[in-house]
Amino acid sequence: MTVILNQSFTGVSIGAVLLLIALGLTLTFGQMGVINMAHGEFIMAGAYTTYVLQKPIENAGISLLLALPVAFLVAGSMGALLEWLLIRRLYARPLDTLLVTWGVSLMLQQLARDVFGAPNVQTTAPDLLTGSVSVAGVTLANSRLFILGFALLCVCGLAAILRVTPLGRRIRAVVQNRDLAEVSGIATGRVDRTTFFIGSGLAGMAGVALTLIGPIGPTTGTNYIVDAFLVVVVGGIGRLRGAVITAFVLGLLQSVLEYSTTVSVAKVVVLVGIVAFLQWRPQGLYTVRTRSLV
Amino acid sequence: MTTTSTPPATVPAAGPPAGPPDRPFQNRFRIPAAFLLGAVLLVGVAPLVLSDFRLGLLAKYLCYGIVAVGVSLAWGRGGLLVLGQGVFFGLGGYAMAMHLKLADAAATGQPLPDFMQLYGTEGGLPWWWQPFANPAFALAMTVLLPMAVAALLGVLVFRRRVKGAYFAILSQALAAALAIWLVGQQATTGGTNGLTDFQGFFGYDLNDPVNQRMVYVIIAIVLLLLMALARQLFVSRYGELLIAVRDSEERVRFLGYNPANVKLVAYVVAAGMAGLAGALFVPAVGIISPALIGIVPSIGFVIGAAVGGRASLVGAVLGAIAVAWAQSTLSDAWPAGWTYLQGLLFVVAVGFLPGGLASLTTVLRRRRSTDGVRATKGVTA
Amino acid sequence: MSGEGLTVRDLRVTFDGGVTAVDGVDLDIHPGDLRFLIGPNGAGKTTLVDAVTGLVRASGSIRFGGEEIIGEPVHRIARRGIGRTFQTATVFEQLTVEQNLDIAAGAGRSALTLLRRRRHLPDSVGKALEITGLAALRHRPAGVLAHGQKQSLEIGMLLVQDVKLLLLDEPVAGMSHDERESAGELLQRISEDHTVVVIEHDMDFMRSFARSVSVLHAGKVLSEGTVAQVQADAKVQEVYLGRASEPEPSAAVPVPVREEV
Amino acid sequence: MSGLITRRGLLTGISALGAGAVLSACGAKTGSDTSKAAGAKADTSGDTVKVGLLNSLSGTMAISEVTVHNALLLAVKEINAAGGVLGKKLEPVSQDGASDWPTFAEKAQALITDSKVVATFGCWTSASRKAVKPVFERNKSLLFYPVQYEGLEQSPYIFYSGATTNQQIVPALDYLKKQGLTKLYLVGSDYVFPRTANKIIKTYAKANGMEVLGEDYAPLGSTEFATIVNKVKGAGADAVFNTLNGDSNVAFFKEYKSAGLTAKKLPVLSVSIAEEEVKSIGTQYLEGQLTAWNYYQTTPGAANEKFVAAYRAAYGKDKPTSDPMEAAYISVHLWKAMVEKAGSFDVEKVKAASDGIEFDAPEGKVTVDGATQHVHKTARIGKVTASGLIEEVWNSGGPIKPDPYLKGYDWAADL
Repeated sequence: MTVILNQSFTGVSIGAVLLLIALGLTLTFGQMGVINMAHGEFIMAGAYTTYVLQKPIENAGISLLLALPVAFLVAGSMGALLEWLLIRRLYARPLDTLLVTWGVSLMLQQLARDVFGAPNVQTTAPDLLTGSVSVAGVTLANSRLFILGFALLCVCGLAAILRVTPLGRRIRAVVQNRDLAEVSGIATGRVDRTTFFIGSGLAGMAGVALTLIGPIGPTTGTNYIVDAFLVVVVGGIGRLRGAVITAFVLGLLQSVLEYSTTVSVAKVVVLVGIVAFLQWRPQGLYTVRTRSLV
Repeated sequence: MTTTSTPPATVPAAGPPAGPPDRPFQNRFRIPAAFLLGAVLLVGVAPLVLSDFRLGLLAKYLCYGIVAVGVSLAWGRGGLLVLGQGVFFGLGGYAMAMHLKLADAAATGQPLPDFMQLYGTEGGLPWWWQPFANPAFALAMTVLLPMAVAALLGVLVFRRRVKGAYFAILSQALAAALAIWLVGQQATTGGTNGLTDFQGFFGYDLNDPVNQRMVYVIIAIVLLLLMALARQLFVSRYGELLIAVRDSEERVRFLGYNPANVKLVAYVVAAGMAGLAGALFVPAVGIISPALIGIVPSIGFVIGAAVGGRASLVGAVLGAIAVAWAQSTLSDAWPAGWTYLQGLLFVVAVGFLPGGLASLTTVLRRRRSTDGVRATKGVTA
Repeated sequence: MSGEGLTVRDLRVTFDGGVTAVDGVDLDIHPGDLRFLIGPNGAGKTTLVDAVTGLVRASGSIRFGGEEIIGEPVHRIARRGIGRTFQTATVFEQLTVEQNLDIAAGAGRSALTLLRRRRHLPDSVGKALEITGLAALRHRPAGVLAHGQKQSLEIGMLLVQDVKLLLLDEPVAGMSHDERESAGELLQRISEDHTVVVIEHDMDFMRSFARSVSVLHAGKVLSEGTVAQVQADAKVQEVYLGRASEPEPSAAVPVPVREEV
Repeated sequence: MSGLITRRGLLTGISALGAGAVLSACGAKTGSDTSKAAGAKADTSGDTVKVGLLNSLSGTMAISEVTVHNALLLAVKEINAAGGVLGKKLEPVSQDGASDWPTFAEKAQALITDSKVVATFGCWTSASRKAVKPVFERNKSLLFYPVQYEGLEQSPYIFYSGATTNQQIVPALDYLKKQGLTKLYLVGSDYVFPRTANKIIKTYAKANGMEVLGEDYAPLGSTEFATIVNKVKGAGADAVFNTLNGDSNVAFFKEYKSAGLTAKKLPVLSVSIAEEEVKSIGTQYLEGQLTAWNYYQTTPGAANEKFVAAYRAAYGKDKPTSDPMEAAYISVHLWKAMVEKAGSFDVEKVKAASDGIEFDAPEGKVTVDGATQHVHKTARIGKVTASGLIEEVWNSGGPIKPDPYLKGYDWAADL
């Protein structure tokens, strides 16, 4: 019983990590249709931000909390810059965007290697987050609880921005009908950049959270990028709800399979399962059927 | 080979002739002539002027060139971003490697390939290894296995009209899955080490440099044959149809074609080519491992074609060869710089010159041309 | 040959979110007819055509040449001889005019033919080049054609495709007066041996060339008959004078309302 | 010679064009004598001789391999300062294996054919060694491999200066058994070394009344260890035998601590964590945990003090020295001693001279075993201290004779 509960918690926490890294993509990939392979490097940028901030700020707790907004700004600015320099020229060619941003991701990785060195670096977690609490025999690692809470907070925040704020309405207007939005007086270029800024910023914050569970290195982002895309694809493009459900389902599935088989088998089964799932629902979990394809 | 991209002395003016010849007369001879020149360079001149070592490297680059032929067909013509070619390359490579390992074992009288004796399979040779002892079966599998997998995946994906981006991501996921699986099966696939240390190639000693040269010649000939095959597909009605599907799949459907089948053919052929390339890579380089299959190498197979010019057959092949050459030459002298250059090359080639370097001449020619009316909308892309 | 007739019964199309675009349409189009579908924006005209060609899922019955075709995949329906054009001309921009027509003519080709280079063109292509007046432009990439020429090419592609029923979605939108006249004549010529259905907003054009008219409103057929019959229908006048029972969806494109309708 | 080959090459080309005749035209058949065709032609004519350094300077393995590269360069510098080998200075030629196995094979060939090196030092992963092995064998050129590895190999053209299994894994198991820690849980990265090591561990356990309660592998580079740690925790083991590779250790030990596990409750014995890794994982996660090696930075002796000081002087005060670095460092010195004993750079003569070569290494005295081309080494178990260094808690009392196939151990008979 304890094992089941423990594993469920593990699954939920894997799901939280997946959700966190995929959240930014629900905006840039989901809403805008841009396949940004450099998304992983924004995660990496966020993680390195934490590392850099820990140098002058001794208190790990303060530096971690400070790292969240700073990483948001750093990664967000990188994203906005990328959008302005390259992506806006390529909206009509989504597949080419994939390849171009992959080139960018190569360069960013090398930049990280040159600046921070090839070896992975470590951050110190605040004491509060290195321990664990026990509830009914289940060990809940504080760092995992923090990530879970933070992921849910980010989801709510993003949902609120999209639903309530004028910015969110503009984003949705541009996504649904770019031309109409333009003639209605919305500066679509600026909305695109803002969307990208937020999406990339979320990746940066995910990077901060990831420092709590693993090392930071130039390839930190690459390790997560395909998983992140799969979450969005399975969830259904442009659907926040789909991404949330998918992340947790995949997390639980992964943890159950890992427990009963091996990590490698679990990964393979999940990937093959996703391919099969998309046969059944090619548009993902949640879909919007629209009027015409033309 | 560069002569193929040299513009003819006179560009026909506007108002093409109304008669049937839809290509300028001199093209008829230009292309076979260029092909012949390429064949002489690759098969005749290269072995004369290059050392064993350089020729071995060229053999490896030509394998990447073979993959690029398929990429040019599927991606350049068909618009299918094939980001999982590593899977097919690997399947072909492993099929060949399994046979060579079994043949080596048989030649030395061992019951099992060397790595299996070390890492241990309890029940002897696994059943799925056994048929690969037969050279004909193994050779056939190097092509048929990748094609079968591609056909299965293609039927599933194209019938369900999975969109381009999904297709690319799924291909990546599959490449990752295959690599992880192979790593996990150390006893039967060699794990991360892959399969290596081949002594013979269908009875010929691979340690003899003369035989290594022979492997090179085989690779060069296969590349030339496949280029000829791809060219035939390009100029055929099927080639036109493939472009039509790329540009507007829905429209093609309303004309009564099933675009899924059109795409499937290109995808499966490209997979077969990648498989063959993987199979030839094994004797030329002496190793096949999961590191050649995963996400990064799969993207790598596309880079060269993108830089050279995805829609131009010669451009894609030369691009693949050039990028592979640059990779091994520049990365030594300048490891960090090469990575930047590689990224930049990719950004510039794909982002700003979708026709690749092969389109440079066309772009320039068009600039110079007084016939301004003619297609400013990249006909070359 | 004078085309095949189309019989639609109780056709319904509902999108996600509960919007019913086509709400129980019955339609009888006889062989050789030149039928115009008119109606305000959002009336369901394009969706009706989408349903007939298999692009959207629908319930009800669509019979073509006596056979039920609802639920068939798009390319099967196309092979039965139903062709369509789109509001925005879709031709293969990177192929030449001739190649466009050749592809349209070749849906039934064997694999072997497909794998060979094109040596000569089918006769139908030459004929279509003449009818549509594109013969001089045959080697141009379709992407550089003028708008009206693209529309003509699309129609030409339907002709070589050997369709029996043509569904044309606003074929004369954006054309000059003269271009409309010649396009209308082209339609009449074609309708001599094909069944033609035209979605159109231009009432002048409709009055000049329609043989029969169906008026759609809010997913239903409001009125049907000859031009004169429809014009006299009080319900039609009510809809077109803006006293519709349902609000119009934000009307991005103004509906060309004529005073006498 | 080269003229002959090219003419044959041309023949090959022409006959190949005649399709079917390809295979019959030329080349030796498998099993026939190819000694005249192959063989490296190392260049020893000048005042200097070239030695190849083959390490990953880029890619995922660069982290570890760069330190080995540095140690190799240090040894070359020392030898040159002392007058070189047989009166010739060494000229190091570095090639980047880029953490990619086929690249290793290609670069090995380049070193031998293009640079005409007299010997090559390097490789880290088993996969890269397996990839270059045929290249060195085909060209009859020497490779010195400096990393502890999974054994079961004995190439005539490779010298192994790191530990084989009976010098690291087996003594570590002896130690655990002596401590009464008989119920083990095995955690490793998914590649050759952990899988082979764990196979040996399971066989050893069966024969020695120990018990293996579970076995888990994480893909290389994996950072998700919640499930594995859960399994470890629930298994009721006495100790964890950890063969995870460098980076995964960070995530593993963070998760380990989060789950409330400590060295006191459930000790972990690691075989891939050296001083460098301790620094990057963080002492708070590792304090009190065990490692098994043949050398620690703290190993006593004048030779080690000199090595540590020289390394720090060359690469920085805060740079730790580790077992693979030390093994790399001694490999160059051992080669020098072999060449001098043979009085020649000739590969076969060097091999013939190798048996019994001794060197006063930082880890203590080491001796080359000519039969296996491995080195006699002392096994050591260390404990991570609060200061981040590793302190020796046990050693094998003297050098252990290398036994890559574990032929001298009865329990290993059916391995």
